[in-house]
Amino acid sequence: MTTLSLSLAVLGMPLACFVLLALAWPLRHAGRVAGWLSAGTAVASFAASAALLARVLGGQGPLTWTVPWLVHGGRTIAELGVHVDGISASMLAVVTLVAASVQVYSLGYMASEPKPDQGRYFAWHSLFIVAMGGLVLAPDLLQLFLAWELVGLCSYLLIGFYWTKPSAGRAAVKAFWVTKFADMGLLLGLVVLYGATGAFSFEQAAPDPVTTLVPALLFVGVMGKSAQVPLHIWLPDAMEGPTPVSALLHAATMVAAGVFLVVRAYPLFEAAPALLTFMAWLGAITALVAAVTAVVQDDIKKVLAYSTCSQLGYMVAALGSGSLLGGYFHLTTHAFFKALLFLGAGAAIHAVHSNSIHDMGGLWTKTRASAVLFIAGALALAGFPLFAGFFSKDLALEELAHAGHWGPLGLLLAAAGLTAFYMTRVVAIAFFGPPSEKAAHAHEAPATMLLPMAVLGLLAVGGGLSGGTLAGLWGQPYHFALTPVGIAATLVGLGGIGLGVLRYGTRSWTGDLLPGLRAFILSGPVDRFWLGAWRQGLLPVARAVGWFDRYVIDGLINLVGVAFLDAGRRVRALQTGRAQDYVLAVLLGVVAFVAWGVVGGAG
Amino acid sequence: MIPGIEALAVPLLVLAVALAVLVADLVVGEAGEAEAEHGPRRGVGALAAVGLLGALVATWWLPVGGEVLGGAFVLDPFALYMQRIMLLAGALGCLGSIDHVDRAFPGRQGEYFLLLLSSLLGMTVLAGARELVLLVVAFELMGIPLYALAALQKRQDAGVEGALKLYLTGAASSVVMLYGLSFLYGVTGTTSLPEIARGLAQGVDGGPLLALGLLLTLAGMGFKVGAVPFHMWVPDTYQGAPTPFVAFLSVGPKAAGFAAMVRLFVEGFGPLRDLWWPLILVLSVASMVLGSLMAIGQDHVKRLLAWSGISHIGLLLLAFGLASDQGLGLLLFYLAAYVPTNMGAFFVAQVVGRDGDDTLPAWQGLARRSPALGGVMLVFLLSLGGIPFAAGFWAKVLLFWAAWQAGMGAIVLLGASLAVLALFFYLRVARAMFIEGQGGQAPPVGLPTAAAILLCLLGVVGLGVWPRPFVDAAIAAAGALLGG
Amino acid sequence: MSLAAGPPLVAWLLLAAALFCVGVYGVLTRKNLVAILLSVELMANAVNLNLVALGRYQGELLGQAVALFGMALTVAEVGVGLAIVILVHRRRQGIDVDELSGLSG
Amino acid sequence: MSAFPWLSLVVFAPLVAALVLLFVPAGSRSTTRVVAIASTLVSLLGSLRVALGFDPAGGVQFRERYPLIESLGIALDLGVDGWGVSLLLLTSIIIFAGAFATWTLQERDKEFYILLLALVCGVFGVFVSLDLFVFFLFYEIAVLPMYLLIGIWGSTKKVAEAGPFRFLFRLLDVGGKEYAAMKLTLMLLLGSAFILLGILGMVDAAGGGSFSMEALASADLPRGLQLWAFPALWLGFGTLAGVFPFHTWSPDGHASAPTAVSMLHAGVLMKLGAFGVMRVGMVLLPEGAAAWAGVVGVVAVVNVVYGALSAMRQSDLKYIIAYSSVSHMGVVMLGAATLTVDGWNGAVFQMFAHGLMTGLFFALVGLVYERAHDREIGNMGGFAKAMPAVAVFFTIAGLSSLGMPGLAGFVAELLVFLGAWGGPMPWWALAGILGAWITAVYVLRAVRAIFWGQGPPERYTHLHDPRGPEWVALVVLAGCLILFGVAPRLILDDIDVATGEHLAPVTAVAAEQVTP
Repeated sequence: MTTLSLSLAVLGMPLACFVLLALAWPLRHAGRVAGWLSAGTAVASFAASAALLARVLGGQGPLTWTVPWLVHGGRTIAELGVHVDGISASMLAVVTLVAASVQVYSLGYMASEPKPDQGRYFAWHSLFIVAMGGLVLAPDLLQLFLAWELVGLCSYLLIGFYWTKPSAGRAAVKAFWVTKFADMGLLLGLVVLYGATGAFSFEQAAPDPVTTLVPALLFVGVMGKSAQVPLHIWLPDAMEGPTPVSALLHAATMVAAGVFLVVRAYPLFEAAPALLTFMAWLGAITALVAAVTAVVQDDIKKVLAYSTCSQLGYMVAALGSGSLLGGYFHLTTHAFFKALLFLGAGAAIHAVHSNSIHDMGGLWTKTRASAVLFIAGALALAGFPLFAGFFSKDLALEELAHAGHWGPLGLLLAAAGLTAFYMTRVVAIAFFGPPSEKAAHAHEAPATMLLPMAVLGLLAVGGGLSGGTLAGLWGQPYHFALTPVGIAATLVGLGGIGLGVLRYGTRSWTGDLLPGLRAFILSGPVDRFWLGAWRQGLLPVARAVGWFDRYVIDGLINLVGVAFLDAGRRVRALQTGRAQDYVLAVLLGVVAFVAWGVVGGAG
Repeated sequence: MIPGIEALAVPLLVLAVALAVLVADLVVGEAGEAEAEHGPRRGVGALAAVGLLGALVATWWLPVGGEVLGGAFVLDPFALYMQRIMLLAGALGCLGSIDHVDRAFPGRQGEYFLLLLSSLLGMTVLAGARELVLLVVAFELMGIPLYALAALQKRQDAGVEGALKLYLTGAASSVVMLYGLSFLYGVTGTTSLPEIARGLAQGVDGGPLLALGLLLTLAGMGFKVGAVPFHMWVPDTYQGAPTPFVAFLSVGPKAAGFAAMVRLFVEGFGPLRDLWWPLILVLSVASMVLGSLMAIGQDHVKRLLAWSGISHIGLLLLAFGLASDQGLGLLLFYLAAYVPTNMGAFFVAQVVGRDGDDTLPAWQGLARRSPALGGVMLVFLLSLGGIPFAAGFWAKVLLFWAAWQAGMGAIVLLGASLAVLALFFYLRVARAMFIEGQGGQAPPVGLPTAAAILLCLLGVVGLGVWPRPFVDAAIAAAGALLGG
Repeated sequence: MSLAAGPPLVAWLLLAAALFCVGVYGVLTRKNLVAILLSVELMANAVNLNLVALGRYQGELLGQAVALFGMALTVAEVGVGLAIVILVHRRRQGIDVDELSGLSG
Repeated sequence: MSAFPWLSLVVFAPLVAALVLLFVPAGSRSTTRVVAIASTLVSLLGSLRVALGFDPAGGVQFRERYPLIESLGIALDLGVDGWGVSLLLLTSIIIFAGAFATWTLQERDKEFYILLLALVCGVFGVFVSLDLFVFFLFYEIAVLPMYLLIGIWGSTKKVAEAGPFRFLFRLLDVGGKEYAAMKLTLMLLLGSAFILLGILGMVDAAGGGSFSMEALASADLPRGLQLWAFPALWLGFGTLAGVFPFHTWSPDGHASAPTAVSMLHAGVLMKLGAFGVMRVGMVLLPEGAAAWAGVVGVVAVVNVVYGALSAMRQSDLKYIIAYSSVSHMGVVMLGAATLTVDGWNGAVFQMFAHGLMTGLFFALVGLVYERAHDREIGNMGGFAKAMPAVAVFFTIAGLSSLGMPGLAGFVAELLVFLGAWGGPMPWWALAGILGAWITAVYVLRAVRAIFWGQGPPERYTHLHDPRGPEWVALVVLAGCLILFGVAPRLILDDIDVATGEHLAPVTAVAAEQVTP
């Protein structure tokens, strides 16, 4: 098979599966069969992309294949196709690996759902692989945008999977609105880019005077999709979706699309140094704010969601420091361990039928395997030495230091400590806390769930070793070396873990850090800000406009109509009915005629 | 044998039909009373209708261009065209009257049709009259029978009142016109229109008296066509008079009036165009505006059609005011489109209002009671409103086109806007027929009435789908008049 | 021209106009239908006077001939008018013009 | 010339069917439907034949010419370019689907189909006419049947009396179907009066000998005329295209109209207006277009945002969709106002895409309304349980309207935005994009309110998915949305060629204005 057909196969198999499930409703309604089909194609997809990655590792040069899509005066202005190089091949492998794991996991996790719903679930998962694959393989920004929107659609559909639940409906719509709001920037960025260059290429920087404008607009889209403050508000709500969905879309892959965009379109961003600095700061702020928020959550998925925000902040900050590899490396490892964490959380939720970590107390004894895997993920996230997150976080921080962004670096270090602290909190309460009633009857997850977790667990532990390979794919040098920054980060992480153990594990310390802060965070200040903008801004404006249209504009039009009716009514008084008036009218007409004759004759 | 008598062929044919009707009525009148049968009585009307239709067909074999009575009467293409329209109106009028006359005025069919035919005789003479005295006589020959016909429903207050109003305004207008004509004669010293035209062309200055005469005459003409402010009799008379007669009244005298106006003002006093032309436009605008506004709130369908007719007169006057061969041609075409449209509408109104109720509630649910009648009426309404594929569309739009080319953009704008207003009241009728009301018994339609309605429909649709021969013929007729 | 024998043309025309106006006044103000018809007749006769005067001014008989036509026509017209008045009388038992204002608007 | 008259077939097949239906007995439901659907099928196949046989090299094709009134230069002159071919196709798809969507109509179905088919004849005629007089003739035919269609088969909606003009409400019976029908008809016909003025002015200025568009295009009309005739045509056609503030017929009209009529009206008739502005106004009056483009664009932006905001405020399902049409037609006009290749391509494509989308929307709204007898989305909820397919199709339509890639609406909006940035005022693009976001807000809100959540409430006992022929409408429309969203070049290439032809004079004028 050629490289091209391999890459097309990666997209084509899940697409075929989606179309089949969408159209053949008996198959979809069969539930499990649909699941196996979908998971099978996902695994096949992964196999294909692994083969693709192997080829690229083997020295295969970049490959671009496109078909024209839009024309302008007979000239093609947009193309669809695939672009295979080190970045896309590696990202594609990550995406398909996580996707395949999650789908296999879902076979177990979703087994108790009604059959048609299972079919629907897997159909959308297949669609997601197509969309995400299209995004990764995009040869230009336009296809990236198209796929970007499609993954947004999948996100909307999957968050709203339990559509009879009002909260799920709200969360789905919210996610769509917020990301679409940000996408306005992305779309406008594309438009401006096209206006300046006549194409959608991400290879070359936008010319003056839009050099900074274009990447800035693109970055607005990134902020939405990758949940940067203050547009992160949709991500915690998105946890309304089934947990595997959270693992795949809202932790590992889709939310990382923003980071991927910056990586892909880096020539554009590179030309705007001010924007890069902004990204470094914003990423760092996001990382810290989200980490702080994660500390006070009791819902295990919410903790992980804020953690995702926080880690995305790391990536963005790393990109802002000018280090593509820093951001991208962390993206990769994060994909593995965060997916693992979610799947582990899913296993726990599956066991106790509750999201609250307090309901999970004592699961360590009931579900040992899951617990071990979850803890491995948590350690990776906390940046425990030699776990995957350790290496990638270290690289990101090193690069920030290298670029001289000391402010963001400080924030990120603080966030690193908090990360370790809140993960310790979760582990301590959920697995080692006092046994809860709900956990009493917990059972270990089935093999379909454990196997994917094990795969991801391996990567979460050992994924940090892939740094060199990744760098090689990009043709960049990478050598791990522990610098003072790395040591500081490690110490902060260990400190966080230690503090967590003291606070929640041994309970030898029961104080409260900043007591007022907890209430403030739980009140959701950013959410309230947007809610206020919605309730006091957009809705009243819409109401006013609607009212204005119905009662003023339309009223004016009606007034014209009534004016004629009224004129018709009034003028009817002229027709008196008296015969002599009729004759009078004739004679007045005559007089008027003669008067005209006199005037006209004079003139 | 008078030389050139064939020029008078159409009036003579009408006269022959009238005489035949007279004789037939004498015969039938006796037989009818004895046998108390409707058939023979209806035969009188049928004879009139068939006779007029025959005359109409016969006009295609007439030699065009003849003169008679020393040039007082001419059969030029214009006269022939107008005579055809009049014959058509007369034939349709007779055909559509048969049922109604038989039902409403049993035994008086001779009276009715004779009066109608003599009025028609006056009209056909008018079409070719190029002499003032002949003009006056023909006018009165046309007008006086109309008074009588309008008063035919003498057992109804509305009938008598409408007739009286028609009569009073008519008599006053006639006198005013005569007064004006007396000045025309007095100043020019001749009653021959071509001679007047020649004199004017040679630079004879008529002075103020001539202008006075012309304007008085114009006022008199205004009554015949029913232009504002000489229009006030129109709705009342339409309401009171027998409906099939109104169908005839709403088109025949108007055609004749325009024929006379063309003869008098274009052929005779064309050189004084600057004097009368602005007044025509004023009449036109006034008629369009007032007619449309008055029609808005009308619940009486005959009155509604009356006011809408007045606004149509405004458009016809606009065409007349153009006084170009295209403008006149379109005036002729407009008349051709207007005759079947308006008559058809009145014929349907007659069927619907046969119990004496002509208000909109009587029309409710017509489309359910009788889909055919409802559909046909809709076509007539759309034609009146100028919607394709109906004759009125071409008439309206082509007229606007000609007016635009003559530089009257503002009036076109006004007319086009008023056409929208007009659609409002036409659609009110459509609404009553199609949207409101319930089903029920279809109103009975006699065979002659059905035939008349069908002919009108054919005319409206035919002109709407294939207007070309009619447009070309109308423009040719007008061109011959102006060129000659 | 042979107008020297009498008053000038203008005088005749003015007389006719005055007569016409009297007729108009009558038509507009009389309430009795017969009186209104008479007033119409007055207007018609003003026209005839006008015709004759102008005919004489032109020095030919055509004017008088036309006046004769006019008279005949007026007679016919008034005849029909009277018939209508009779109808009115039958329906209303009166001939007041104001009673006939049932149709309006 | 000697070739088969495909365009005549497409245009007049519905009219012939309408005439045939006149003579079909009133009670025979199946015969009525067979005749109606057969004629729309003939038109659809004819359109497909035209579209497939269309030479991508461009120019006017499938020309037919029959003189009507030679002395006045009026001819039945038919032909299509790339624009016409796509809109012809759109119309035939919509009417084909529409004929199926009203399958269940019970009352006076024969009259319904007669009027509907007559209307369609007019729509087809406008898209293929090359003679302005005939263009106008078909235009009027397309407008008028609407009165009865809404008046007879429409539905009435109570509107709360409020605002500065509250005293008018009872006088006019605001919200009633007769009110809506009359307002629609009169406003559109008033628009056509302005169109007539513009046309007459143009033809007169060109010498008055011919109404042929080709003759006018080469006539070099004087600037003074262009400066007034363009706004006349813009307002006239714009009324039908829903241009602010003359759009107010549209929400009431569409909300009151029966399903197939809404489909056809929002789906196709509004495009007639936009097509007129572009094909007659801009192409034949390049100087006027260049001078007025700024105004047209600003008003279009108002349309987009204002329409979307108004839609947000509505709680009546039909009104939501109706206002969304106002907003989306703003996108068309926005694209037109840019006077750029992308903008015009996008505008025509948006006509096509919005036609399919809104056709699908109204078909679905009709289905929902027929089963629920309710249009208040506040009363609904959980309908997806009882009518999952309707929910899916509704979501597809909604996604297309908010510009989801993969559906036709996205292509159109993208092109328009691309053009807008290169147009007279770049910020239009931002406003257009904002409109798309507000669309996402109200569309998804509606989807959630109707289909998601607990429910459905107990009183809705007759909810069920489409049955039999109703499927045809939904599948055809949704399929086309996806097909043309994935492969826009199926028609975009033809549109693009025609745009190139039509835009050349406009850009030439614009260049002239810049150089001195």
